[in-house]
Amino acid sequence: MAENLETVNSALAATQKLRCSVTRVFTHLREGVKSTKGEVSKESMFIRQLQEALTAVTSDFSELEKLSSSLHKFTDGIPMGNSGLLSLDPVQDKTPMYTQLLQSYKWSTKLQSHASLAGAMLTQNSLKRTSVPSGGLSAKRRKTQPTCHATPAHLVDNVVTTVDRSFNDLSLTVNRPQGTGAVLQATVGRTLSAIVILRGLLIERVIVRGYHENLHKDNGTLDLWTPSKYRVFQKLTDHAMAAMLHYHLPHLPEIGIRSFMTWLHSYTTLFSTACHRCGKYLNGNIPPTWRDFRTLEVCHENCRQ
Amino acid sequence: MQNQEKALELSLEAMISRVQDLKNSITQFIMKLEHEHETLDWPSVLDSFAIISSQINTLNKVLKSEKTPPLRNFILLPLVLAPERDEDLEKLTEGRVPAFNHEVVPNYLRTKAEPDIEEKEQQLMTQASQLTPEMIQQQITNCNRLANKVIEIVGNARDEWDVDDSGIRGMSGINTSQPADTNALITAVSFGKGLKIRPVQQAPLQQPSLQPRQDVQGKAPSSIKTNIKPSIHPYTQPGRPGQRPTMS
Amino acid sequence: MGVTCVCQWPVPDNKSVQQVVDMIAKRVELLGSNKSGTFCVDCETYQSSPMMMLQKTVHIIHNSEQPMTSYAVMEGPGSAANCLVADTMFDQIMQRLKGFYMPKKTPKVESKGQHYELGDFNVKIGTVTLGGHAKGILLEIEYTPCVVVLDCWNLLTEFMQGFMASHTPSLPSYLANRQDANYTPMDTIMQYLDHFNTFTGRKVVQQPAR
Amino acid sequence: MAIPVNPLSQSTMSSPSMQEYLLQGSILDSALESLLHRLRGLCDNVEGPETFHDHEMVYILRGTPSPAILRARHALDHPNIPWQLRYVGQSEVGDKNRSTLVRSCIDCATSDNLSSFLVEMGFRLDHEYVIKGYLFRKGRMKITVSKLFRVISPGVTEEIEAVSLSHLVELSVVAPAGQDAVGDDMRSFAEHLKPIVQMEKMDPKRL
Repeated sequence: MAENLETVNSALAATQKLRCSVTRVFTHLREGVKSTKGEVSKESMFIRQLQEALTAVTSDFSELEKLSSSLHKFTDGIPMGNSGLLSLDPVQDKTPMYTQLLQSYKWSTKLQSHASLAGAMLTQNSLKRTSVPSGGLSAKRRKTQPTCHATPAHLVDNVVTTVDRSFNDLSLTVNRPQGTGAVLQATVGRTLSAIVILRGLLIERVIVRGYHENLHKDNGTLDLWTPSKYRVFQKLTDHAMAAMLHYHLPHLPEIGIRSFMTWLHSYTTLFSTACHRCGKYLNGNIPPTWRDFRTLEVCHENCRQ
Repeated sequence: MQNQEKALELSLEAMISRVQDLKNSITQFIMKLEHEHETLDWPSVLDSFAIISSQINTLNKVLKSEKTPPLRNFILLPLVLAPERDEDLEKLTEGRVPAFNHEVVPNYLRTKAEPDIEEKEQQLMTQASQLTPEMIQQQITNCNRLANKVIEIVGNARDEWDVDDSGIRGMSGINTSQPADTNALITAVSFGKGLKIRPVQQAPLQQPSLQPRQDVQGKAPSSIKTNIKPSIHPYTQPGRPGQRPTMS
Repeated sequence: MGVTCVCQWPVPDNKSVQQVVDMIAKRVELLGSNKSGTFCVDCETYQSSPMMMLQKTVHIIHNSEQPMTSYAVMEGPGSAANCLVADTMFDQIMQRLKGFYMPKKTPKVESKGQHYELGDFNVKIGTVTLGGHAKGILLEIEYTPCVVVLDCWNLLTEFMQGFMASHTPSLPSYLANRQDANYTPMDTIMQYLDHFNTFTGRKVVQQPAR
Repeated sequence: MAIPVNPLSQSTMSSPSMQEYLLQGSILDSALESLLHRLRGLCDNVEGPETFHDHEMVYILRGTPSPAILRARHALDHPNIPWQLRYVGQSEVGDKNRSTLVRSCIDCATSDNLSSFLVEMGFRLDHEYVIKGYLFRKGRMKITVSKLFRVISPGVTEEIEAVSLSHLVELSVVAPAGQDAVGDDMRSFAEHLKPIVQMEKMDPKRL
């Protein structure tokens, strides 16, 4: 070991030496021939000095090379850390770990580069789903984002019960048919019932049906897929999907749910309120199904523009 | 001479095959005891015993049959004793007798019982010869009496057992249902016998079971009806005959 | 099943019932609706036998929309109309009560006709016949997604004005009493019964419904 | 329990009415377990018997020539399922050749305002009882093992007392009239229940 250390030291010294001589070559070249009038002696002297410097470089280099060749054996595995030691395993056929490691490293690098590219593209064409500017809060977002879809069950329950309590004619019940993911059954007045599928506290899917339509299948499980047979509620399901995207707040999922439920709650008067724009109840035999996301203004889908 | 030899050979063959059968069933039984002793039940042990004993019986029959020449008349004479291993013999005896030597020959070829057993037998013989005929008679009667007693006890026990058994069977015919209960239940379901609404509130002192049951078709006292009706059907009250509005 | 309004369409003297029905059907079809079959609502009336102390009437009504169901409506002096929803075996039970309730001599009333669908609305145009003679026209307008009369009456009115114009009815008195309750098929039956009673010329004692 | 309403019953409306074939018996409470055990083995119910807990009210309308009796029944353990209205005709015992009791019957599912409706029709409550027990099925046969309770104060189904120390056992089939083969099936099934319980055609008029 000590021997090695010495060699390393001398190799370092040789490197320094090499560096010095190379610098000298370049300084010499930079200074150039002092006068242009051209005394032959001066010029030839310059060339000779340059030659000397270059020979010094060559000799230093060869010395360093010699030293480094003696070191080579030892330095082989070191720079790659523990994975380098894996590569020393002689029985590669049996444990192809090292090659796999290299492969996965390659892939993860690729993934990273693709992801960063995609990220750059997305920041350029952002969907503006959130009201928060994407740039400034990136650090905060990175912290909150992973938690909102893995919220513990009791927290979800808490949020749901507070929302449930805050509206008179909106009742929410929580189901967990598949363990973790919560499925909310929402009943709005005597107008409609909806199934809201949550992932953590994020809304993933909403389906709206009539108040008197079945939310359950014949075998008693929640029916998550069949659309309503009524045109009004099919339309409402579409609107609810749009609202779900609009109220998508990954860093403040609770507010997202609350605002979505407020919006959904405004449908208690689905059949009893006329359109604010045209003053009529029906348009295409469908009542005003649109509620503005911010003002909750009532109008027909066609009267929006 | 040739006939005799043939008969001997045949009977030996028969004996060997019987003995082989017997041996097989004994090994099977031993295997059973060793490997299935946890799950083994009494009937299957009895089965094995029965097989073995029947095989012994057939072996005895073979030995006693008239076709078998009297084996007693044949002499087996060991000519050479060899201390070395005899492969053929070992194979023949399934590894039990590796060599025909001085150690095993006296055991396998003996014709008399062991000396101490012989001695005991002799003792018993002398004892028996010393007894007087009266004593023998007495002992025989004693023995018979004891045997009879045991038979009686066993018989009694079996009778009792049978009685118990038939008692259980008999009970299921008699005691799992009662015709009176059947009748009571059927009349209750069909006519409501015993189910009529009774004035429990008015007569709290009376035991419900002592109350006279109302006749099925008979009219219940009007006081009862009017007391009960409002509590069940408040709508019946306005519909009194006197209040009928005139139809136009 | 949703909120339903049953109303009568007057037949002018110079036109036959069939002509008026055709006229309405044309209007409804012009709105863009699809024919979706026929329907029939019939009503049979049983009268209690004279030896019973109270004169009572039981109407047994069938609606082809609920083919397995019989509605039995009890009307009698001094009691509110009470409606029992049962399966069709109830008809047989009524026959077993011959000694107490007899079918009325007057012929059966029924309303029969075409069924139209227009989005979430159902429109049924029925010709009322009394023993085979056309007596008038009953329209049934249903808004299927809603179950509360109070919520959707205005909406329903707007829809009806679309093709009924001046004949648009006001809120039927039966529904007025149950504006806030959940609508049931029984409510449709009660409306039909009210109209049938006017067609047969029976005295209608309007009772507050339960 | 609520005997399920057969949606096809309408198709039989024009045909002769349905008849109930019936055998009855009783079992002491102490021997109940062995009967249930046997029925579990004999019947189609794979997961053990269905239980039921019903309240039956018998309504009577007096008049000539004979009163009309209707039975209203509803399940106490499933308050949401429809009530059942049942008309049961006169029982015919018939001669020796007939193996079961036969009576005409009409079953009808109704809404829960049945009792007030019946009262308005002029019926009066004659008696009521609570019945609790087990239901087995074997093909189209229905076997009920049930305990009968008398209702102490009218209309209160919580306060009840047992009528007897036995369970009522009934074996019945509802079939269109004239299918006497049903009776033989029932008779042979009843044989399987012997000697635990003796199923017989009991003539209620003679009791």
